[in-house]
Amino acid sequence: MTKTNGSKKSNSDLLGHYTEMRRVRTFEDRVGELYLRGASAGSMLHLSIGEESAAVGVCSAMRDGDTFTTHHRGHGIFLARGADPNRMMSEIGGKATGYCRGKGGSMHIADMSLGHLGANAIVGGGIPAVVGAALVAKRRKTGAVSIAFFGDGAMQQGVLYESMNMAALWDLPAVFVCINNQWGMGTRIDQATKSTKLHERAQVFGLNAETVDGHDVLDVVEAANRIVDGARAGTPGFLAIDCYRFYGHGRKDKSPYRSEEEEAEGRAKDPVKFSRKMLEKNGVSEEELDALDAKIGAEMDATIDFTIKSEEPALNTMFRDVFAPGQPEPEPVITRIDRVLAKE
Amino acid sequence: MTKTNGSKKSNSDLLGHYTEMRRVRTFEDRVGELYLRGASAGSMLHLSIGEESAAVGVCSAMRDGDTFTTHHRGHGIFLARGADPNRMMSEIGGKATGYCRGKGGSMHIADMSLGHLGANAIVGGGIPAVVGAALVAKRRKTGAVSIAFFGDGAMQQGVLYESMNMAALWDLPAVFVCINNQWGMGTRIDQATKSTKLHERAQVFGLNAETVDGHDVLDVVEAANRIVDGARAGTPGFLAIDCYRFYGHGRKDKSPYRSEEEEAEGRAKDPVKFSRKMLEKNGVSEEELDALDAKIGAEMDATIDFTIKSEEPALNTMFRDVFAPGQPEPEPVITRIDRVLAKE
Amino acid sequence: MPKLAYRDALRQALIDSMREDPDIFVIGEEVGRYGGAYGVTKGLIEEFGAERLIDTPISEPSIVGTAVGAAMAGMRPVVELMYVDFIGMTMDQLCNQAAKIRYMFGGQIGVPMVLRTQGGTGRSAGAQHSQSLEAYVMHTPGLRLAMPATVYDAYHLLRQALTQPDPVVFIEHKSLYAMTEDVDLTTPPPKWGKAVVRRQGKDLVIVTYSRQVHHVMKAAEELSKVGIEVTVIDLRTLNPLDFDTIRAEVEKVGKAMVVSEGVMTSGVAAELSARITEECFDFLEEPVIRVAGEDIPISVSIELEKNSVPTTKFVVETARKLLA
Amino acid sequence: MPKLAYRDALRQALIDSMREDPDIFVIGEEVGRYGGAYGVTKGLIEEFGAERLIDTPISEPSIVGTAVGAAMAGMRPVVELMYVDFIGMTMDQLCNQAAKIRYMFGGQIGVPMVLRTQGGTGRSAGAQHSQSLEAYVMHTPGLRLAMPATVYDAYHLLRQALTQPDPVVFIEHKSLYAMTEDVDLTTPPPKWGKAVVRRQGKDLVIVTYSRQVHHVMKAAEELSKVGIEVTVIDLRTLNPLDFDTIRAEVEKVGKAMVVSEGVMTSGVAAELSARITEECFDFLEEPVIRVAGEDIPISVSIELEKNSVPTTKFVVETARKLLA
Ligand SMILES: Cc1ncc(C[n+]2csc(CCOP(=O)(O)OP(=O)(O)O)c2C)c(N)n1
Ligand SMILES: Cc1ncc(C[n+]2csc(CCOP(=O)(O)OP(=O)(O)O)c2C)c(N)n1
Ligand SMILES: [Mg+2]
Ligand SMILES: [Mg+2]
Repeated sequence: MTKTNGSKKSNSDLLGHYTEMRRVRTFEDRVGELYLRGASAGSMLHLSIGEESAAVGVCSAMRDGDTFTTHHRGHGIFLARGADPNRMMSEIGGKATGYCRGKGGSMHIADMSLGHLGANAIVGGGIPAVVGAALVAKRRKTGAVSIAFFGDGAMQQGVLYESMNMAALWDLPAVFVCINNQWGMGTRIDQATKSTKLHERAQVFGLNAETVDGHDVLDVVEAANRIVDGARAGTPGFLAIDCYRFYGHGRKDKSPYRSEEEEAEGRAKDPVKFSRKMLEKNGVSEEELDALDAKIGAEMDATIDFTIKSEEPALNTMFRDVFAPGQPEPEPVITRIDRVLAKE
Repeated sequence: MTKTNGSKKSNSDLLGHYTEMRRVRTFEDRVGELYLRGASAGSMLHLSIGEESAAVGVCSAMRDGDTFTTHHRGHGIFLARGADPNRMMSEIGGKATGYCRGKGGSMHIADMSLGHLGANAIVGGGIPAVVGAALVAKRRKTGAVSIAFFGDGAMQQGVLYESMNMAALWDLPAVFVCINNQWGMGTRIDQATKSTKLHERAQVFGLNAETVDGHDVLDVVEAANRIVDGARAGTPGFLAIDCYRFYGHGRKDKSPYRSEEEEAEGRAKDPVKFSRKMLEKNGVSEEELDALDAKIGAEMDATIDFTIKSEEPALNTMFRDVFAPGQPEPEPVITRIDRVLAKE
Repeated sequence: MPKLAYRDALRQALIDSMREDPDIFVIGEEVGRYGGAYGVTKGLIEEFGAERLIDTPISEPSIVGTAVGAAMAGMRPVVELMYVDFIGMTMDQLCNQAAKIRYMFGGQIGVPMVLRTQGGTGRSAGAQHSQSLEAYVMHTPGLRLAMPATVYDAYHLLRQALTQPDPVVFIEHKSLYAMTEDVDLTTPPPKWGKAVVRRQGKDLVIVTYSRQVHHVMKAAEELSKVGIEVTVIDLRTLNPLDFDTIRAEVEKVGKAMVVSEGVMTSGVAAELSARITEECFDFLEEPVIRVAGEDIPISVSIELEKNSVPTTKFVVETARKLLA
Repeated sequence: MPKLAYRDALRQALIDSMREDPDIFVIGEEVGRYGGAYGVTKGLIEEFGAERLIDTPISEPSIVGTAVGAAMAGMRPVVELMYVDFIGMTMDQLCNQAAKIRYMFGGQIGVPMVLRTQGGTGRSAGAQHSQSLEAYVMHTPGLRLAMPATVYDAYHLLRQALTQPDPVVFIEHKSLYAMTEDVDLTTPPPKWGKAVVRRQGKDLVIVTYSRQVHHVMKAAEELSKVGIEVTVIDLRTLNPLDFDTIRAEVEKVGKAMVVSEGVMTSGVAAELSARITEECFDFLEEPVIRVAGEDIPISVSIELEKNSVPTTKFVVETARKLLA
């Protein structure tokens, strides 16, 4: 992704964003499929369908060298930032070819070469790391920002306020992005807090803070560029992006706790459909878009084959990477027991 | 303490507040003395000199049945709420006659009969307990409030925001009182945060929130009554009380990190002196006030004798109160070893 | 006898205790409307209402702290911590506050709360959702610790935990929720703090708890086929620890193994091993063998996960080697 | 040889390492202007500036998390956690993040940070400021753990910790800061992870670490007067654990005691006892004796505090009983 100029006028930008969003959407569809085929390792798969504009919009403001962390619903962000969908899918499948060699899975995917400091299965767990990464960026004058992505649920984790306070105190190039899909598992945002104007909670700590509606990716692009640019210039930022979690919390959750009307209303704000309509209105043909979608479909189909064909990690990799290469590996229980029994 | 009407006009109220503040001031002086005489158990003694109006002002809004927790600098609050200074001092001395039988000390003093759910040596550690106590008060319709007292340093602990959010979400009779003495150890409030309008951080979570200058105890009384009454009526509150930590962080700290000018300026806002001057202006004679001060001096002198004469806790109390009465005590290491060796 | 699932026994225990004691309430993420991430509190909100099934924001430190305050104020909160892996953010409230309040305050008051949570492997949930962290709890004075292995114990231990005067950490196992048993809950349970001998044998004593009871029982069956008879002790609670039962059995047999899913180093198995050696030294023909989780994080890969903790096969093989 | 205090040796180690490695910075409460609650970083801000001695708000979870991020971004943070007792609020960042990142991410990156903190009794600081919580750390895969007992080791272990590729928890003892030693820091140190035999004897091996080394050394002197000769092993690091040294000494002598200030149950002493028994069973004439902290919180009362953890007297008496 390269940085856009944030203008609503550019059709080619929009096409780029649409493509990215469609890739996320299709990838997530395939994740569900992998799961249904019993080939996903993790029992916990959180799809970002409905949140594509957040991922694509914010990533549009990022540059080489920027770093970020994500929450448990981070596939879309990573993909929008340039991940290899094969290695993503096979990581989700717990395979040796995955980004983390099958150890991390969906909730612990990471890629240092893209600045992805890691997804996190702890709500709020990845937030303070960006303060550290931003500190280093500032110290080394790299011009980089560090961005924490998290959900509306994490707005109720104390560590967020500590981190925002530190970022503000030290004028760090850090950005806190709340993807407000309205739900944290079965809890609607207004059941978790009385304070639903989320950006106010960042403002009060001294951050540049905004809320943007995620329906139109171009709005997100604009807001994200403003906030990220501000952070690069030394004022940490916060951006809440309103969207909707189209499906259940996890792949299996049927969301019985919310109404069909609400879901219909939420899904009506589909950022992928919306940008497609915009493109059509601006004169891109249906055929062209269908062809693009089909190409993406094929690309993402291939990730499933890739995953299924990939090897499981070898059993002896189990003891690897607890400590750095060159350090002795932890001794397996069996070795210890055998030594004990050998003495007899 | 009974509830005042919060009017600035009543001289007898002011005399009452003055008396309480003077008692706190004198008690704290004696704590320092105990320490210098080597008779205090704890190495960590945090005096609330300069903060008397916060203790007395907020306690003036409390009623029987209300509960509270304090931070590590909580002597004044407890005293203003009606503590027995002898049992306080002997607890600080680690003696068997103390509130906690010498186990708790200055930072872990508590008294259930006065609703004191405990001082805390963990910055922010006592904050969420008031959410629980307020929850119970609301459930049982007791009309009680629960108040967390803490310092400006705790404004940077995440647990505070979680607790305020929960209190607001559930409309609890909880109050969060920040005694802003400008310093947390060697860190001035503006070195800990860019967001020094502390009450804004509570407002944004949906609390009734104010900042009041602690110079005039009557102002604190008024503000505290407003906030506490609001909480009783179901809107949790937050009150920041501006004051100054007259001396070091602990008894030994000489505060080399701040200037004499600053200290002089801070100490000029002495709430005890100010209220005495007000009383004099209102016609109370110097002699009367001197006599009152002397009486308080004698009362507090006695706490030192009481403490020095008090017994150390018996060694066998060591294993008591880990679990409830009637439960077996943890087995001492020596008993375990002796049993092992007896087998030989 | 009705077939009952572990999950449903836990729910029944909550229902029965909540009916008896109006001061009990449940507080945690998704405990009310959602019915709990593992379904333990499903439907409870209908009987007991939102006042007694309190859905919280995702604020673990403050949830536990709220329970501490509510317990001090006279009620009996049951916190559901969705995963024991999140205990890290609550350990100040749990270990510095709940565990120490009675002691620090000279016995003035206790903190009768129950922290229900679940741990262990088996769902390929990765390094931050699969741990067995009971050793942190067992090492903290002032906390009780229960870890039921059976449906019957799930019910009765939770019932008993809800009468304790002190904080109880109650760790369920994520792989047991769907397990069913033919169970008569009306049979009177062993006293709180008592271990149960699940099987008697003359060759080896295996001390274990939680899900590993099942691995070990299966191992014992297999071993029996080759003529090795194993005594299996299910501890049920790690605090109180029923050492009398362990001692009695180990002294009879002279060989002991401990099996724990938690990481081996400085874990529960270490404590059990050290104590057995201390108290039964003259009776031991062999060193106590520790079978425990590997000293590594848990992978999401299904194969790696499975082999990171004791398996039935591993227990069988180790027992055979020991008795060879 | 110059007389140096433990506190000053630590400071010197920071200075020397920070001069060598511009990526090292210190971050924590009061580490800069104030110079550290126990004075370890006093004056450092003058040489290294506020950029490398970062005073933080009182936000422990986020401080540790910040260090994790900075380490991943290529620097080498040294967190000062004022008291190990505050580790409870940081255990998510320490144990779920720092400790597991290399593993979860398949070896892509490590977290070379040092978390300096201090623990133990001796200042009548009460239940929340006097604990010995190293067992939590030792039980967590992915963390290194160093606990220096001497001035020399305070210097060299910290120097070595600051070259480790993985997160190191470095626990100082609050009662040792003022202790001085005649010490030549230029003598080459033992390798990281090696234990040191501080005294050789034929009658009993005592394995210990941190402040208890001094209690045990004093005990050994007293015991020597009554003809009992003790080998004293100072572990220096608990992870890596130098079991080879322990094994070699225990096999020579046949009797072992472990001494730890941490609470006995499920603590470090349990691990050491279990391992010694496992690895040296045939050499052991007596069960390994565990001397450790009582299973209780620490009181502020000076007498209760002192007797809550092993004393020299207790070690002497126990050794005499063992060898009677
Ligand atoms: C510390 C912690 N608490 C609870 C959970 C369980 N949990 C996982 S996701 C989730 C909801 C998160 O909601 P939100 O932050 O809005 O993210 P979303 O799932 O909507 O993307 C919860 C409660 C967790 N993983 N970590
Ligand atoms: C969690 C925690 N972090 C750090 C400390 C060490 N400490 C004790 S008091 C204090 C400063 C607190 O400042 P503030 O909250 O303003 O209270 P004050 O001392 O000014 O009354 C610090 C850092 C602690 N006790 N607990
Ligand atoms: Mg959400
Ligand atoms: Mg302060």
